[in-house]
Amino acid sequence: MKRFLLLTVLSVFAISLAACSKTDDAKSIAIVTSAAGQNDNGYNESAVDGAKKIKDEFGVDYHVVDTTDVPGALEQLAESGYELIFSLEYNFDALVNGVGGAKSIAEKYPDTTFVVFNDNPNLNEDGTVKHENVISVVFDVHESSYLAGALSVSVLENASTLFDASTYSFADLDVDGRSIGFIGGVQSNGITVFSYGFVEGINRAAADLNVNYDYYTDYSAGFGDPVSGSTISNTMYQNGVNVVYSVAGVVGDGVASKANELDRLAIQVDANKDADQPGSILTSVLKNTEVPVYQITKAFIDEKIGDLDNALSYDLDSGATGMTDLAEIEKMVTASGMTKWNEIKTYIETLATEIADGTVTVTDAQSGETLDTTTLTNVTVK
Amino acid sequence: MNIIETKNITKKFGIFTANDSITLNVKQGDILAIAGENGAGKTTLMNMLYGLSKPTSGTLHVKGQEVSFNSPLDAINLGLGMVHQHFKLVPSLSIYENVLLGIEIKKEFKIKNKSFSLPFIDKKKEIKKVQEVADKYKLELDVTDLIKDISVGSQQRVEILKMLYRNVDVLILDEPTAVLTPQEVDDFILNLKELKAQGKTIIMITHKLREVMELSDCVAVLKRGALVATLKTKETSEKELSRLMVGRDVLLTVSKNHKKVDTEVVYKVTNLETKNELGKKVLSDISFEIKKGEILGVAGVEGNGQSELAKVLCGLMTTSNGNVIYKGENITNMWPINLRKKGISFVPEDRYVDGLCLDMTIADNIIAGNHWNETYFKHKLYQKKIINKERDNLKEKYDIRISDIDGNVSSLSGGNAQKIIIAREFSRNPDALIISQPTRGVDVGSIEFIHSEILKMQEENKAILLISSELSEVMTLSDRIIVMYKGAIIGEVDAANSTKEELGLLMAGIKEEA
Amino acid sequence: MKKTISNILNVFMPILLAFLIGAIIMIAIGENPIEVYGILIEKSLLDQKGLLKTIHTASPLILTALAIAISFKANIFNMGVEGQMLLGGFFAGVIGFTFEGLNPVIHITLSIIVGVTVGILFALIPAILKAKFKVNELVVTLMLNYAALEFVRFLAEGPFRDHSSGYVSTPMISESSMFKRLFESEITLFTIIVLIVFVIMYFVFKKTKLGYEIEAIGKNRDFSEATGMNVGKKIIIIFIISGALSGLAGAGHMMSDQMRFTMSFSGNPGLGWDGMLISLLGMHSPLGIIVAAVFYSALITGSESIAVFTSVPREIILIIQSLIILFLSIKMISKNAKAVAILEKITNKILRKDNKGVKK
Amino acid sequence: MDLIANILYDTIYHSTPVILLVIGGVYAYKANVLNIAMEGMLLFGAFSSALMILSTGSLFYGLLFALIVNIFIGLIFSYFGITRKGNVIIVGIAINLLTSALAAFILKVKGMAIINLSEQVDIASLKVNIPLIKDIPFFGDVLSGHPITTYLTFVLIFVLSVVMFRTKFGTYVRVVGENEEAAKSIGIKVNLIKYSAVIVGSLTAALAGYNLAIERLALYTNTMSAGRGFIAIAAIYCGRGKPKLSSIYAIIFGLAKALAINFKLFAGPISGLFEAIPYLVMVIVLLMASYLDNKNSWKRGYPNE
Repeated sequence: MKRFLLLTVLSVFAISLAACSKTDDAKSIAIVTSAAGQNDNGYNESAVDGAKKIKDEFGVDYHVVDTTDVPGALEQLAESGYELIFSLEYNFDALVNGVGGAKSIAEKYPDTTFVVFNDNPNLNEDGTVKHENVISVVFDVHESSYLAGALSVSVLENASTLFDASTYSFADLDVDGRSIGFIGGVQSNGITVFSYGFVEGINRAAADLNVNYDYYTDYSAGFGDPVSGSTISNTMYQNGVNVVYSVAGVVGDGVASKANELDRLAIQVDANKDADQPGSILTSVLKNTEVPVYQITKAFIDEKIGDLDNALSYDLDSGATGMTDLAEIEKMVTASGMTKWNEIKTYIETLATEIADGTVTVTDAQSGETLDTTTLTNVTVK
Repeated sequence: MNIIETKNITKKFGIFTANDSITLNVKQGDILAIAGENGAGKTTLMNMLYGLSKPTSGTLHVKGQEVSFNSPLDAINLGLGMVHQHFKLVPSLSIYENVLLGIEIKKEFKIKNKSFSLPFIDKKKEIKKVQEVADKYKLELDVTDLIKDISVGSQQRVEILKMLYRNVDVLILDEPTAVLTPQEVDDFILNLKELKAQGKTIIMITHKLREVMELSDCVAVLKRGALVATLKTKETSEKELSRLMVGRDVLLTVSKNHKKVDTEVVYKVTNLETKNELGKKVLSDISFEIKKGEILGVAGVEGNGQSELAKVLCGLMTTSNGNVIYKGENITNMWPINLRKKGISFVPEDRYVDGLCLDMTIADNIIAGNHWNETYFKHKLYQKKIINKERDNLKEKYDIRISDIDGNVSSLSGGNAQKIIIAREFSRNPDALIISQPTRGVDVGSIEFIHSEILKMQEENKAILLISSELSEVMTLSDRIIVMYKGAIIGEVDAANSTKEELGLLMAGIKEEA
Repeated sequence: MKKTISNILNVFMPILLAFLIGAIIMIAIGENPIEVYGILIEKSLLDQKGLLKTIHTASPLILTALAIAISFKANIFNMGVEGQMLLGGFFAGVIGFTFEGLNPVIHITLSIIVGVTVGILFALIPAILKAKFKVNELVVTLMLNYAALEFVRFLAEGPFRDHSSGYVSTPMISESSMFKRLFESEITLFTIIVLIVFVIMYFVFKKTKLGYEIEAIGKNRDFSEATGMNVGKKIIIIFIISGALSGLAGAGHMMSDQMRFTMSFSGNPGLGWDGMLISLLGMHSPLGIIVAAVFYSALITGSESIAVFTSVPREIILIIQSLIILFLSIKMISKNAKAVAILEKITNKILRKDNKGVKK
Repeated sequence: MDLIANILYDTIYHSTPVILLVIGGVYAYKANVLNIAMEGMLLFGAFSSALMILSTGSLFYGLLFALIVNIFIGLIFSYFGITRKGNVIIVGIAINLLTSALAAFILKVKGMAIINLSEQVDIASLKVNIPLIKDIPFFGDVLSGHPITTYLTFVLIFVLSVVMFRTKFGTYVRVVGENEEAAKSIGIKVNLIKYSAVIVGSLTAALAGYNLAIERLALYTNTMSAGRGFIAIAAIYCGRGKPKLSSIYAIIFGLAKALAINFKLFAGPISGLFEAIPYLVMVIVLLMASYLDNKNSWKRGYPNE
């Protein structure tokens, strides 16, 4: 018993000594991850990959924080001297506006640059920038989703040419197989932006091929439970859906495993997960946080961070968003189907060019646009 | 030959010495009675003999060998069996399953003369074997009956059967007659004499001196953990034994003057009926009235509806039919709080369940049931000073012996705990009292006190319902007695002019033809 | 004396042992526990800002702990504090963002009333099921927690969604319904409200008829019924108070800390569950609860600092917390243990010295 | 596959882990030990089997490891709840928190957010297509194509029911729960029986975890138990600890879940509310069971449960 007490007293002393002697690191960056955590095999992990790359190249240290108290962590990090902090969680109130009459964190720590993702909360009503030390990053995922939608239709319509008959067991296209599904974690602009682009892409390809598609959606899968992904996608697949696109974190892993089980197709999101279930994942729509983390940190090292725009938008060309190189699905294509496959790839590239030059505009829910369903001539939204 | 010897056996619980250096010899084929007040250490001693606890010091010898029991199983294997005061039976199982608990017979199958046992229980074989033993000792049991369906007397025979089946030579019986009717007690005594004749040794713990005198060969008296005397039964008397147990002369019965009671009916019950969970009537057509200054006794073998009657009258159970009228007002199915507000007091049968809260202080127990009273909770706030004063008053008045006045009720002995209930309920100046088993498990001295308090309430013209399975208690205190049998009133007698035998027949359900 | 010493030991031993195991785990993964615990203590208790944050974090926890305590004390298992808190917080938030430009006093009062009312209403479901139909409240409240979570998720995703937000979230509450920060720290008026509620509850527990009846019901339900304490009615009252405290906790957490409803509103394992641990630590007594709440929220704020300043997963604190509960469930030290006797001697010596000092 | 067949298939699918928890959990219930640690045992069963399969690639080792680890958890629960007589509800909550914290901690230390076993486990190949039955229209769709544990589960309902009512062990469990003193007086080792009863539950919980994480999804996540342990407790309560009856309540939950999921697709905006239905169904079932139990009771007051 006495030993216990002694131990406590001693440790308290030792602790106080140890804690007081923390030194400030020169130039080091911090990444505050979203709830999914730094090992999410996607969104957060690629941001960390960006930081790793920086470290390898320039020796700048990085620190990753998994927290439930994002404002608290931002404040503590800024307080202890970090000058560049990436905040991947969707939580801006305290940073940009301040709550409960308190000063905003951005205002309190003007020497620190904060980078936020997926939205631009840093604007006043009149469109001017609130804080010069806040940079917002958005990805044009609606554009990449558009390509994924078009790819899905093209592959389904040509499945018999592309693949060996035994590889997949698609629902008969002429019965109810012209169906594609979308599973979202929640009903929010951050999610519908994927769905709208996707369905527009489906519509485009369906119109080009003169067929009609059904579109199933579910926006309540959450982000944490692959089981729900598995069950929801199961109902979809059982109802004739041949491709399911899921934008719901690890829920997508459940969808992909269901696709593998039933020999259908799934589309993943965020990072390149094509190899997770080889052959069952048609493609992954990338939201590659590695690119902005790398670029912004580089600017920071070069002391050019002030030159950066306060709102950065990453489009298809930037490499921060887009589809994967389709290498995994290509392995499934038979030799006789290669011609058709290359045709499809070219078609997708054409679409990408059309988006780039403005011939095609895709609805961007991220910036508040809503989908006009009357434009969906060849898709029935279920 | 001594079949059991204890040598300086001592058992301590912390600083409390429950058994102090007890040396006792039991001769084979004898019936030994161990007498003593509650808390004298009888049960502690028996528990050590039966392997339920281990002595702190001293040794135990069975058939000349020094032994040390780790569990009851060891005791049973050496031929010692015990029947506890509270039966250790599983109600939802049948008699034979209870008897064979722990020594089940498994199914076997044979291949070429070799037998293998299966994990399943062989019910047929079990029934046959247990029935054989029951019949051999003439215990009159159908071993396939469920325990919950048979009478208390039969349950006791099951407990005995359990031990006989295990071939024990020594039977230890803890307060065996507490739950039996006078007739059942007579049968029971015959049963024991039969067992003795077959060579079994019997040790019986009891505080009923009549049975000690009637049954035993010798008697050991315990007091406060120590053995104060070992006597040959033939050479002693009830009076001497009671003096040894209590340490002073005790009035074994209080005297009651059967005065003429008032004619004003205070409490009246008509056609009362209630059912158990299975929809079976446990009370049927109960009607009686109690006049001012009258004690109405309710006798009967336990389990014949007395508990349910008390529960219904206390508001803890509802009726399916019938009415309760108190001072002309219908109070049927009122909640306990309202009954109390009307001036009815209750002494429940199980004092540690319904009567007291062991983990609360004495003061808090004293105000329970009166807590609606503004005096104790002025503006709903706890009036500590007033409450403590009340406690001190009652402690004085009811001679409650308390070592730690601010301690919990759990620190009190059975008698003093019961006195707290008596003090609480009697001091409220009620007009009617429903009293159940007021002296169960209470030491002789306290019984005397409680009885005189009840009679005092009568003097003060209260209407009293006294439910007790202690026949002598009902007979000495009541003016009239109703006897309950299978949930109904089987008969009513005048207390002054009835005999134990007459009541005993009624309790057994035998109604004399007029 | 012995009892007091063993009681104190029985609270501290589990904590020490849990931290010891936590240290062993950290050493096993190659981290320095002294550094980690150092940050934990320094950032949550020794640093002024951290201490105020700890107190701020403790505020709703004191309420949920009291909500648990009042029900556990009566031997009623209201495990639904979490759900009641969620709903209370959610609807306080709805009032918060629906109105704009109200007088802050009116707005805050209105939000609190709604939060408390919703908490009460939701607590009434298990209360009535228990009181009228004797349905086991433990299982019902566990089920209802999940139902409540799904319900607020639905509301946050559907009818009350913040359309500009990228994740499940309701709009931010208006400025007029926020508790203002005090002393340039995270402390708000809510903490003061909590302290007032705490004093009231202390009074209820220790000095009132209700407190007396709750104690009796908890210790012997049959006795309470027999002596006329109408247990059914009391169960409903206990649930109402429990629900009101939970609702207030949720409303306060919304208006002083979160400002909008997200799916991580309650944290992990959740304010209701945290409250249970605190109540256990404090042995269901009001004073114990307040000490335990500060200790516990120091763990929470400290664990965030661990996440920020070290590479040890924050989950280490969750492990330590659950170990504390596990060890608290039993009496580690009996009244008659040797250690108790030794400590008693020591304390007696100290006390005697003091007494002498006073006499002189 | 048409909708009804789909719903029935899903009912079996969702019932299986809950039934497993129920038929093991009834033993502790009957022995008078309320084991709300089932939730944590389920989660840790899933976690430990997934972890083992990840490193060895062997399903058998995974299951074996889960069983061993869960015995260990059962022992911890029993030690605190039975030997040391801690409040079992508190011990249960502690175990639930501890298991989820440990799993999350270990995953983080290993640098993973979930355990993905798609390389080690091929779900499709784990499904058993029963010859003959699979060709019967409708019934084939419903009854065939489940993993082996599912079939085992339905067999176990009857096996564990027989064990409960026909064997020495089952009898002892019931005796201990009904009258501990009686058990002690004839030398039954009460604590041993209670320990065993708890461990039966932790073993079936390991199986349930294996079914949930490995056979169904080839995945482990920290939230995957999703209250199924508590659902099982509710089912046990409703069925008063009778294995078969309690299993029926577990199936009712499975049906509610299957209905909710299958109709969600067509429900439009209110589909989110469907997630709450299975839990509310259990509350209603509890209410009905309790009503039936107390319908004939003339007693006032509330038993301490």
